[in-house]
Amino acid sequence: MKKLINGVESVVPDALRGIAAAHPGLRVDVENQIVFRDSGPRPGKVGLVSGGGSGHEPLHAGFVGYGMLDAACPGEIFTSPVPDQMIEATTAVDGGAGVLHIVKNYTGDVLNFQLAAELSAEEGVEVASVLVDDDVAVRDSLHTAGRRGTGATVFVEKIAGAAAESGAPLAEVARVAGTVNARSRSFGVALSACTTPAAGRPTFALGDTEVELGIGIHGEPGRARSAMRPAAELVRVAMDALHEDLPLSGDVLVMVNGMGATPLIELYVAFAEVSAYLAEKGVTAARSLVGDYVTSLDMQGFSITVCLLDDELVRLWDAPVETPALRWGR
Amino acid sequence: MKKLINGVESVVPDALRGIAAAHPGLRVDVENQIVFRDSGPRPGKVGLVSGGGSGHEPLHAGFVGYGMLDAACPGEIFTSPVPDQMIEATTAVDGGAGVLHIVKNYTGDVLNFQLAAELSAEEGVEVASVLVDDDVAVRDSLHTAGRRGTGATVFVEKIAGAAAESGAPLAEVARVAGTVNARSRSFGVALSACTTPAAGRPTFALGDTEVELGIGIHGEPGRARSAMRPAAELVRVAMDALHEDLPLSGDVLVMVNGMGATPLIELYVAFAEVSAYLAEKGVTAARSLVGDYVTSLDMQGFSITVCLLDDELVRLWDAPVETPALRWGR
Amino acid sequence: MATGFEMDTAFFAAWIEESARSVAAGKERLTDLDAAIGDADHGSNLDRGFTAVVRALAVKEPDTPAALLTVVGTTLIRKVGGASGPLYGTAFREMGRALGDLGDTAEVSPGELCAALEAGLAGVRRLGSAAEGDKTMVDALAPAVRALRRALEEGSEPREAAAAAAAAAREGAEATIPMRARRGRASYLGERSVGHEDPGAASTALILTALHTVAAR
Amino acid sequence: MATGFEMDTAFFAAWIEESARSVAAGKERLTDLDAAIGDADHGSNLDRGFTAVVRALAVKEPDTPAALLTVVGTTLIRKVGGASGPLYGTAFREMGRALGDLGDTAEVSPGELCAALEAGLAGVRRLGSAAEGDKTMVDALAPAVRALRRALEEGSEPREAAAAAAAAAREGAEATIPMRARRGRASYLGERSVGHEDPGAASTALILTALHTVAAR
Ligand SMILES: Nc1ncnc2c1ncn2[C@@H]1O[C@H](COP(=O)(O)OP(=O)(O)O)[C@@H](O)[C@H]1O
Ligand SMILES: Nc1ncnc2c1ncn2[C@@H]1O[C@H](COP(=O)(O)OP(=O)(O)O)[C@@H](O)[C@H]1O
Ligand SMILES: [Mg+2]
Ligand SMILES: [Mg+2]
Ligand SMILES: [Mg+2]
Ligand SMILES: [Mg+2]
Repeated sequence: MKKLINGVESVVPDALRGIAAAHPGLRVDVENQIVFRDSGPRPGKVGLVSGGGSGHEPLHAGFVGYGMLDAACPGEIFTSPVPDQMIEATTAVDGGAGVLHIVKNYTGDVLNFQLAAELSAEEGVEVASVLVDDDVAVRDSLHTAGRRGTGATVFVEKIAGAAAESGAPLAEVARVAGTVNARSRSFGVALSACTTPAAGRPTFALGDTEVELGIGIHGEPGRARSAMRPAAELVRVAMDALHEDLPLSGDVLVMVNGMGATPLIELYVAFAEVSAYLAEKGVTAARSLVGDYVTSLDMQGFSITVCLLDDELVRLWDAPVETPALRWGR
Repeated sequence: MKKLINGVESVVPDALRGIAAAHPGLRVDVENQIVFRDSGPRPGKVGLVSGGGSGHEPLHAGFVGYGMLDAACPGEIFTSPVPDQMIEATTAVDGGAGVLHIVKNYTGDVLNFQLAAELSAEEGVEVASVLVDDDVAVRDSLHTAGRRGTGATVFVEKIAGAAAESGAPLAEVARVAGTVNARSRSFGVALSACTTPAAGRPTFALGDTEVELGIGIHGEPGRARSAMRPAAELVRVAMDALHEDLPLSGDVLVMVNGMGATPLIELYVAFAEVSAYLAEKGVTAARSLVGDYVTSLDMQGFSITVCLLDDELVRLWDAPVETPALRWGR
Repeated sequence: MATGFEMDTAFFAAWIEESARSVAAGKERLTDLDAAIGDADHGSNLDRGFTAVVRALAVKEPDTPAALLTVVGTTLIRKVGGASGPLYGTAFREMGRALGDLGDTAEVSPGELCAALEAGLAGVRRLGSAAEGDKTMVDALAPAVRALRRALEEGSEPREAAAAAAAAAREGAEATIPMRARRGRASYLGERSVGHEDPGAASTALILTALHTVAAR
Repeated sequence: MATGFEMDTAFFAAWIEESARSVAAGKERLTDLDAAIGDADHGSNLDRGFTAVVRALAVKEPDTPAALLTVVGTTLIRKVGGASGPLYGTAFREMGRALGDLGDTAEVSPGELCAALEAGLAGVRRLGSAAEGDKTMVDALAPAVRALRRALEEGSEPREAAAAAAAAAREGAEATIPMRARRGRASYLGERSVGHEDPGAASTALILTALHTVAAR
C-alpha cells in the first residue's frame, strides 16, 4: 500500500488541516472533527448537518457552504462519526429554527445519529432526520438493514440546502429532503477494490477481466461478480437496474460519479452512454454532474444516480451554491 | 488493463460525446475534436485556444467557458493535437481581436501549434502564442527541449482568460499569460505509473516502496526513483525544488493537483503540508486549488504548482469564471 | 462465580484490560473478517475504542463496577463510531445500569454479573433489532449469556461458568459462518455473506474469553 | 538506383505501403520503446498516420512521385500529432517539394531520390533543431542519407545502395541506445534516457528498410 499520508492514524486530522487551509469559507474544528461554514448559524435558518465515514471526499465536508450543509462530521475512514461530533455540530449550527440531520442508511450512521439526535433534543434543539437509501443493488426488506445511502446524498444535501437557505421551516426542509431521496436511485460498479490505510491491502481481489456489480461506497464487494465489458454495457446494466426499480421518465438529474481512481475521461465516456440510454427511453438528462462526488478511496469504478425531477426540485437544484465541491450562481 | 471505455480507438470521441451531453454551455465538434464555448466569438474579445493530448482531463476542455478558454483541441491520448484542429478552432473563435494559443512546452505541441499559427495567420487571423514551461524537474538549457508545461497551464488559462474577458488587446493578454508562466513553477511525484489504453500496461513499474520524483504528465518516468516517504517529506522534496528554482515570497497561488487516481482526502493531507511549509517560509497561500486539474490518466500521485502573485494577478484570478471544472463569481 | 466468589471494581478493570489486550492482538484478524463481508474497519474501530477506554480508566478508575462499566460504555460510544460503537457502548452502559439498579455495590456476585450481561444483550437487541441467526454479535452474545445462566443454575464454579460462557461465545461466533447476514453492512452482500465469520461475533467471543481468562486467575 | 533504374509513382506508393505494413507490424515495439523514455504512443501515432496515408492514396493515387510524397507528408501532419507527425510530415513534404523542384517527372532517378531524402532530412533538422547525437530520428536518418549518397558516388547498384542506407539507418537507430537525449520528450529523463533505443530512430529504420525491400523486389 502506497498512500500520500503521514500515518494511518493521522489521515483524518491531517486532511482536515488541509481543508482548513484550502477553504477560507470554512471553519474546521480539527480536534473534534467538524467542518463548519465560517459564517456561523443564521437566525431563523434551518441548520443542515451531515456526516459519515471519511474516504468519500468531497462528501461531506466538500459540501459545506452557502446553499448546502452548515456542518459536516467526518468519522474515521469508512467509520461513521460518533455522537459527540454530531451533537456539537447540531447545537452549533442551530439558528433557532431547528436542525436537519442527513443520514446515509448504514447501521452505524443511523445508530450514532439517533443517539446524537436524542441528546441534542435534550439540549433544546429541534432535530429532524432524513435517511438516504438510494442504492438499488441492495434488496430492501423489513428483515434487513435496507438499502444503502450513496450518491443521492449529494442531491439531498444540495436541494435541502437550497430549501433551508430560502427560509423554509424544518418540516418543509425535511419533506423536500425526503422527496429527493424517494425519487432517487443509485447503482455502482467497481473495476478494482479500494485499500483502506488500516487494512493496507485491497478489500477484495478482482481478476483482470472481472468487475463487481452493485458495490457500495465502503469497499464492500458487490452483489455479484461479472465479466469486464465495454463501458456501454456496464452502463446498461446499471441503468437497467435503476429503471427497473424506479421507472425513468420526464426530466431527470443524473450523476455519473467516479469512485476515486477513475480518470475523468472515462467518466465522460460513461456519461455519453447514460445520455444515449436515456434518450432511447425518451427521458431527458435536464441536469447532470460528472466527476468525483462520493468516492471510495482509491477504488476504480463508477456509480450512476438518477433523480426524477419536478419543477420544485429543478428550482432548488439551480439555486446558488458555494461549497468547495459544488459551486454556481454566486 | 481494465478501463471504462468502449474500445481503445474510440476513447476520445466517446468522451467528447459525454462532454457535449453533460455541458450545455459547450459546443462540441466530435468529428474534428474541438470543444467550443456555445456562445461563439464575442466581437472585439481576444480568443483563447489551447489543446494538447487527451488523458489530462479536465485540462483543457474542462476549462472552456466564460472567463477562460474559447476553444480546446484534444489530441489522441498523450498525443498533441494536429494543426487542422487548431486552425479550425482559431479561425472559429476569432472575434476580430486575434487569438492567443496557449501551448504546453512539448516538442509535439510546439511544432503542431507552430504550423497551425502560420496557417491561421495566412487565413488572416492575428495569432500570438504563449509557451507554458513550469516544470522544475526538467533541467532547462539551450541544448534541450526545455522545461515541460504542466500545472501552470491552469493558471495561465484562467488569468489570460480573465484578461481577454475584460477586453484587453492581444498583446496585453499574451503579456499577462507570459507573466503568469514566468512566475509559476511545478513539481510532480508519482506513487504509481499510468496505463494508456494503447499500451495496455503501466508505462513504468514502481515497487511497493518506491516513488518517482519529478514526473511529467504523460506517464514518463521522472528524473529519479526514490524511497516512499510520508506525505510531509514528499511535499518537502517538491517544495524545496520549487523554492530553489524560484524563491517563494509574499502571496502565492498554490495548486495541489491529483494525477488522476489519488483520493481527494490524500490531496488535502498534502495541502496541509504545503501550507505548513509556506508558513515556515513566511509565505501566504492567498489562493489555492486542491483537486484533479491536470491529470495523467490513472496515475497515482500529485503535483504542486506555485505562482507568485501580485495585485493584477489576484484580481484576474478572482474574476468570474464559468467552466465545467472551474467556476466562481457567476 | 458461585457464592463466595465476589467481583470487585479491580476485577472488572482487569476484564476490560484483558479485552483491550486481546482486541489489540486480534485487530488484524477482526479487520480481515470485516474486509470479507464489511468494510475492513472492525479491528481498528474496537482497538481505538478499547485503547481510549483503558486511557480513561487510567486517568481515574471509577470506584464501583457499575460506574466502571458505564464509563466503558460511554467511552466506546464516544470513540468507536460505526455500528459496533453504539452497540458495544450500549451493552456496557446497560450492564452498568443493571448493576446500579441492583444496588451499585463495590462487589458483584456471579448472579448479578449474569443479570448485567442479560441487560447488556437486551440493550444490543433493542438498539440493533437483530435476532439470533442474523449473523451479528448477538449470535455470540446470546448463547454466551444463556450458557452462563445455565451453568450458574446448575451450580457450577464461577470460573467453570465463565469458561462455559466463553466457549458458547466462540461457538456462536463460528456458527455465524454459514449464516446469511440480515443486519449491518454484511446484509448488503446477501448470499455472498455466507461462508464468513461475522466480525462482531468474533470480537464478542474475544471479550467473553477475556472474562474467563480474568475469572480463572 | 544506378543509371537505368528509375522509380515511378507506383514505386513510391509501394514504399509507403511497405512502410505502413512494417509500422503496423512494429507498432507494439515502437510503443514499448516510447514507454521506456517517452509516453508510449509512438507506435500508435505512426500506425494511425500511415493507415490514413494508405487510405488517402487508395482514394486517389497522385500521378507523380512528388505529388505522392506531398500527400503522404500532409496526411501525416494532419493525422499523427505529437512530435513525430510534423517531423515525418515535413520530411515527406520536403522530399516532394525537392522532386517537384527537380522537374516533377513521373520517374525519379536514384540521385534524385537521394537529393530528396537530403531535403527531407534538412526539413526535419530545421523544424526540430536536433543535431546528430541528440537521440532522435535524425540519428537514423542522417547516416542513412549519407550512406546512400556514398554508395551512389561509389557506383553501387541501386538495391545495394538502398541496402546500405537501410543498414546505416538500423545501425544509427541502435547507436542511439547509449546516447543521452537532448531533444523531444526523452530529454526530460536526462541520464535515465541512456540505455534505450530512440523510438523515432527505430521507426526511421523501419521506413528505410521498407525502401530497400521495395527496391530489391
Ligand atoms: N443491527 C445490528 N445488531 C447487532 N449487531 C450488529 C448490527 N449491525 C452490525 N452489527 C455488528 O457490528 C459489526 C460491525 O462492526 P463495525 O465493523 O465496527 O461497524 P461498521 O459495520 O459500521 O463498519 C458486525 O460484524 C455485527 O456483528
Ligand atoms: N526535436 C526533434 N527533432 C527530431 N526528432 C525528434 C524531435 N523530438 C522528438 N523527435 C522524435 O520523435 C520521436 C517521438 O515521437 P512520438 O512519440 O510520436 O511523439 P511524442 O514525443 O510527442 O509523443 C522521438 O523518439 C524522436 O525520434
Ligand atoms: Mg465502518
Ligand atoms: Mg505523445
Ligand atoms: Mg466495519
Ligand atoms: Mg511519444
